[in-house]
Amino acid sequence: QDLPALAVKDKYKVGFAQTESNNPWRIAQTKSFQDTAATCGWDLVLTDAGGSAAKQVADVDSMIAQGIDVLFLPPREESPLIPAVMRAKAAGIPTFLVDRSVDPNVAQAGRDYVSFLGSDFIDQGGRAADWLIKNFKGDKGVIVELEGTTGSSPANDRKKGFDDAVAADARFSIVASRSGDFARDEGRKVMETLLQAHADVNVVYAHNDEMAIGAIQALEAAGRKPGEDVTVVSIDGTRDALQAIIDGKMGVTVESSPFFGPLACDTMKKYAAGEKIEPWVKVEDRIFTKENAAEHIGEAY
Amino acid sequence: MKKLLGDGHVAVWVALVLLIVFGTLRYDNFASAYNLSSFLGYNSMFVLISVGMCLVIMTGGIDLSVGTVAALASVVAAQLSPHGLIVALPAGLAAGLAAGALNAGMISGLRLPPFMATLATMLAAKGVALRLSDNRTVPVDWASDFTKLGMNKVGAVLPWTMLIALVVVVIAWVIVERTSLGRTVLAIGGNAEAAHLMGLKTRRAEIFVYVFSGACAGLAGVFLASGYGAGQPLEGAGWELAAIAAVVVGGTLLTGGMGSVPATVAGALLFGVVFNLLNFENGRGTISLSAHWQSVIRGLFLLVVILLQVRLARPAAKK
Amino acid sequence: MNLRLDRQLTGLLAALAVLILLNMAVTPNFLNMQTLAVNVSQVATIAIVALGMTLVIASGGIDLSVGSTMAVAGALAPIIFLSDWAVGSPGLGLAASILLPLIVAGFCGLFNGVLISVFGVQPIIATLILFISGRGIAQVLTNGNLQTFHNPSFTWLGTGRILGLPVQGWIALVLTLVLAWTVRRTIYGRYLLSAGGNERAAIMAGVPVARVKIATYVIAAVLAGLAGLIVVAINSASDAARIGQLMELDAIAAAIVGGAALAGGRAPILGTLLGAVFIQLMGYTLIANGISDEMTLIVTAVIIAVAVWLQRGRRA
Amino acid sequence: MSDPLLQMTGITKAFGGVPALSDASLVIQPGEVHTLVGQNGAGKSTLIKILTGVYRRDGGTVRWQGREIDLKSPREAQEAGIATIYQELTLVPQRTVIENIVLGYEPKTRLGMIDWRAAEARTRDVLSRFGIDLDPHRALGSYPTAIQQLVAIGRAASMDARLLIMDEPTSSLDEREVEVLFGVIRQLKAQGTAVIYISHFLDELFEICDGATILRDGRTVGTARMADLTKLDLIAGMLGRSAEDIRRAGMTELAGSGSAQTEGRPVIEAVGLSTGHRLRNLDLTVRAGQIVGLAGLLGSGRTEAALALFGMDPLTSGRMALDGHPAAITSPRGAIAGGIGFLSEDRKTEGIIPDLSVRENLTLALLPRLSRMGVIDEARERQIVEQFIRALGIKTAHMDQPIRQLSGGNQQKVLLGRWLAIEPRFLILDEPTRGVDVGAKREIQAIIRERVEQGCAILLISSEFEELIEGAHDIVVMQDGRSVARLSNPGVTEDQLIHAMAAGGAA
Ligand SMILES: Nc1ncnc2c1ncn2[C@@H]1O[C@H](COP(=O)(O)OP(=O)(O)OP(=O)(O)O)[C@@H](O)[C@H]1O
Ligand SMILES: Nc1ncnc2c1ncn2[C@@H]1O[C@H](COP(=O)(O)OP(=O)(O)OP(=O)(O)O)[C@@H](O)[C@H]1O
Ligand SMILES: [Mg+2]
Ligand SMILES: [Mg+2]
Repeated sequence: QDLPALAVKDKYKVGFAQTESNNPWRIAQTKSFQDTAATCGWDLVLTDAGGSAAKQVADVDSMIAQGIDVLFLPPREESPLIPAVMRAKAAGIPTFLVDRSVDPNVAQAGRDYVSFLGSDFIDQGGRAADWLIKNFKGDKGVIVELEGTTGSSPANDRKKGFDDAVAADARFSIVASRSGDFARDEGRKVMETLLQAHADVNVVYAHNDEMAIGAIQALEAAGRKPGEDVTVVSIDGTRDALQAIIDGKMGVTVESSPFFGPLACDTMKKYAAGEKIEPWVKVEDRIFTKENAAEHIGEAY
Repeated sequence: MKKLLGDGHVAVWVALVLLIVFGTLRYDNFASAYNLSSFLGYNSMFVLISVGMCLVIMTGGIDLSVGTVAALASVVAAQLSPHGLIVALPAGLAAGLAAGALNAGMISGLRLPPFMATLATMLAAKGVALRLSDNRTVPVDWASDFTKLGMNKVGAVLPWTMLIALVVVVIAWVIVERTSLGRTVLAIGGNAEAAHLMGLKTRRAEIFVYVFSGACAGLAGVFLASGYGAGQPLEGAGWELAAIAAVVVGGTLLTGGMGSVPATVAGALLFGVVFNLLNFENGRGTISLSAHWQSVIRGLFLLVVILLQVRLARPAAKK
Repeated sequence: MNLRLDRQLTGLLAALAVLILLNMAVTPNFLNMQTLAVNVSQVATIAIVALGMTLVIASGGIDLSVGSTMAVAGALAPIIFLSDWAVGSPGLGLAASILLPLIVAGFCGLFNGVLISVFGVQPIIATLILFISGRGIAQVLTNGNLQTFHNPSFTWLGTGRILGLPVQGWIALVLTLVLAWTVRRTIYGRYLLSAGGNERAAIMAGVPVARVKIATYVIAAVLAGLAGLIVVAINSASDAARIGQLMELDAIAAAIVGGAALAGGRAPILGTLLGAVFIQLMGYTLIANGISDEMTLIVTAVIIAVAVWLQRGRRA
Repeated sequence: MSDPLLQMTGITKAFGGVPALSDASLVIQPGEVHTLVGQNGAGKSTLIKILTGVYRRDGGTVRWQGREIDLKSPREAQEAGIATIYQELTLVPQRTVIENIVLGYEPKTRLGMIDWRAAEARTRDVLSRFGIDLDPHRALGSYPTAIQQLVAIGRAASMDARLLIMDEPTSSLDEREVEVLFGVIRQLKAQGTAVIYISHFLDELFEICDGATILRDGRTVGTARMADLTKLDLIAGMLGRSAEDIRRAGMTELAGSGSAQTEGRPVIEAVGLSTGHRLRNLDLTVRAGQIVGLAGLLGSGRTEAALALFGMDPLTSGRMALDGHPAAITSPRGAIAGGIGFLSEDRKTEGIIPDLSVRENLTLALLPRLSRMGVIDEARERQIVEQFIRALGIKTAHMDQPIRQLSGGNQQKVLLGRWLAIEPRFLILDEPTRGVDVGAKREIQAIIRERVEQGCAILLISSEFEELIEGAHDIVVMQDGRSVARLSNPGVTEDQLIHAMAAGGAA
């Protein structure tokens, strides 16, 4: 194994190259790393790529130049961050990918970087679909899908996971699939419009909770009853979504936790101690429904 | 020397040098070869689009499409990367040229306002990039020689991309300073109607600047694909503003008619240095700036540079 | 001038008519009240911001900071009405949560205006400063967090209806009429067009150009602030990172499609409203008819180019 | 006789349905200096622009050196051998003098690059022909209008054209430069270059031109040898009235504007005015009911003096009193509020708001008085504008026409209207009759006289000696930014004035 080793120290200079800070999920993730820095003995070097993969690589470069000990990297995209991973490796810096991975054909866990900590976006979409298939009562499901930012990997993966699973059930048809840019306002606008064109919609699948909430607002404004005549399923597990579930407006949200800090600290310590790290440290995403929403809302962001 | 720095555009050079000195003194490894070469590599793209933008702005126009055109070019280049640099580079460049020609056609042929014409191209280029790439980033072929362009360096420090960008800068500079075409570019910006009545080939110059800007964006896209291993349909957001800011900080008037190519390069590098400094500052751990504070600081920095420039440029302009 | 503008308006009206006819033919449920309400509610914010943008463009400037100003105002409102003081006295709290953000927005405009007319900074760069920083300030104010709330009286601004149509639609309409009148009939309007048409000549004719420009940026910023409040009200949530994102482009596009010229000197207010409606309706048509996102971009580009070409005045 | 060089026949052109030319023709022989005369708005500039491809004609034919041609752009016209100085200064103020002279025809090195050394040499050559001494590396815009005008002429004259067109080239030149220009024209003529020369200074026409074509309301109404014409014939042709009528009305309207007004109270008193802009030391008093002329060579600082009095340029020293009270005038707005008006010499950049209508341009300075609580009283506005359009004889389709569509002379009248409308106590007129036809010039002069008789104080800056000597009660002579002499009418002669301007302080 030619991965760089990590000495056991009290203090580490740790780089966290965030991709962007324009949504609550990312902000919660950053905060989680900042909080962990205090408890885990990190000097945290934090950068923000503002949504640009190229800038993220440049950010990683500047961290390498500053001589960090460890790199935590949520790669903005699968391919463009490979140079960053490779350069960190060349500089002898162990790298952990967080929440998204890189192209496995080029860079591999255990060889080029230590491990990928995260969940599986495709699986998240699939689980949302599974819940829907199991819990949908009617005999014809007319689905509107609100996609994330066009071209982004979570949007592509969450779409694939859901669409494939739903295709297996003849009751369902997706009548419209449209980007709401992961944002509440945009999700609402798109839903308002689609509702006019497809009055028979009775299922909404949103790639994140913000858009789901926007869709619920649109449904209510149009006089529909989300939760009763329209089933809303989504991904993330935000506080607002859990509240909507408690209020009976939303069916399910598949957790996609942003709280990576503790896991990161833990994994890094194990690695320093010489333990073998799995190439994919899976984050166990829970699923929030009416049954458990109330008990978890306190820990949601 | 005055010519080299760009007449009366001292402020931007002063600011650039001061920041570099500041960074070198304050941070370890700021002036290391590693940091320098990654800085130059990343900013080669911005130098390119800023120079393209500079010529456009000299005519009094604007090109909002540079960012998405670069993204489109990166997709095209990445898709053709298995055929090697020899195919992918010209292909990406051609994509940029095509977009530039489209802009030129709308602006010079149909007489659409540059703002709207290039806004349309901005949207269309993004749409085409997403379409071509099927909404995904397009991995390059790492086995081909395509990535050498973006990854390799001349000597230890100077990336090929920056070298090429500088060659383009020199070409642009010579065109502006020493050719009839370049002078016509400036004349259009000064007074388009007068330039036409003076019998200058205004249409040719107008077409030239948009095609040139498109070509610069296309080349930047090739650098993007080659240096970052992927065609990225979503990259390039906000590049047009970065380029405009670089041009203006370099002392070029948005109303056209005046401007300096070298000072524009300094302007582009200046913004790169600020990003780099902020990253290093965060690493010192004294204050950990959240991303939000960083944007506040960038704005303040821009304010300072602009006010400095206003102060320094005023007496010069009046004399 | 009236004749020329009227001809432009006619072109735009024709384009709108074509779009409406097309929709009647292909878009399901197009002719119903809810469709109208949806479009009105969605166009209102763009229209309100575009009105201010039209004035700024008429002065020969441009304002990139409108989106950030929306974010600042939008972030501030919930902070105010969620504060203990406002919870204690809801009436005053509500008033403050509307007025204070508008005042702060006005200060953003003042900042732009002073940079431009006192320091002589070029508008695109002067407003780029707040474009970059303003959103950062809004995020700092909220620590980047999404603020969600339940406040029916504030939310009315975004979800209420008057005569079956959304409140914000009426606001946009009233503002359009007021501004159209202002441009045509007041000294401010005349000064604005003079300052944008030929600044030096205006100064020499006694036009207080600096004051007029500052006022214009303040008006644009207050209108943007209002739009920010409306967005927050509709969503019952304020996300500083997203409020008003890319709004500057929409607003500029609406103004130019409506007949404004970036060189300044023209303020076709009614045209701007129609321009905003045109852009809104175009988006609606594409979404409602299931055009894919990437095709939407391409089609939008073509339509914008054609629309501008059809009613192109002189070059901007 | 051989083929004429140029033959334009039956040219028609309408702008948005309003005809500008209805049947214009023009014949130019090789090597002749030919003038095109007509009132403001007669269509002179339009005809030129059609010839040089700026506008497309609606009908008619153009033959050039015997062949029918259809030029589509100024570039094509230049390539065919037609060089033009348009009425609106068409140069690029931000660029250097060198560039403005060589642009489009730059000397090249073997590599195809501009040879700046040769360009500078050519520029100096051209400038020295006109006796101008300036820094050719400076932006053209930093020089006064007259210099810019000379540069434009120099550029056109250096193009080796077969036909050189000059649309009001002397409007901002003083007598000395006009002489230099004529020298150049004679030189060109000797080389076989034909010249079309448009000017509202009729004396110039008789001095330099061989033939004339008279245009009235877009129609060619006559063409003749200059030698066969009298001034009266020319005017009569332009105005479409009989020579008798004109003779009876007299030639200049400023003449004999009452006896010397030395007793009126001083409206404006300036002592030792200096600005950062080359105004060194100006003493000036203008009394109510008095016209004070300001004379001086090009660059003597007359315009700067006006700018200082009007609050455009901040004073570095000196003081001013208005109506006997010390006044600090720091902005045009303040000046206007104090009852001062200023008609600038540079109509295009300091006068018109091109997109606004005639009405809106005319009332711009008056607005504060036309509005209540910021709302304009449009009915009163229209009434006032109506009145001025009639009084000044402004030729416009309607008062809501954009001012940029008006001919130059008519734009000037609108601007004069702007200042008369505020009923100023003190009115500064910088070249007020520039580009105004003889008929209108008289009307304008009459209006000025009327205002003076009503007690208005006027500072008249003019490069026309006739206007100064006949019109002004007193003439202040400037040199290098200083007032060096004050001559009192009646009794000032042209020689005296020239002497004072050149020698300074002698009188
Ligand atoms: N671009 C235009 N649009 C509309 N009308 C125009 C335009 N250009 C000229 N005109 C009109 O055509 C007529 C002729 O104008 P032109 O400029 O040729 O007059 P001119 O004889 O040169 O007058 P002057 O002596 O005042 O320069 C005028 O009535 C003018 O208003
Ligand atoms: N022959 C010249 N060579 C160089 N500079 C000149 C020349 N003539 C004028 N200038 C410039 O113009 C300045 C003054 O111009 P100004 O406009 O005040 O003159 P003026 O007397 O008003 O003449 P006019 O009324 O013709 O414009 C001078 O200080 C100088 O910079
Ligand atoms: Mg004319
Ligand atoms: Mg003068």
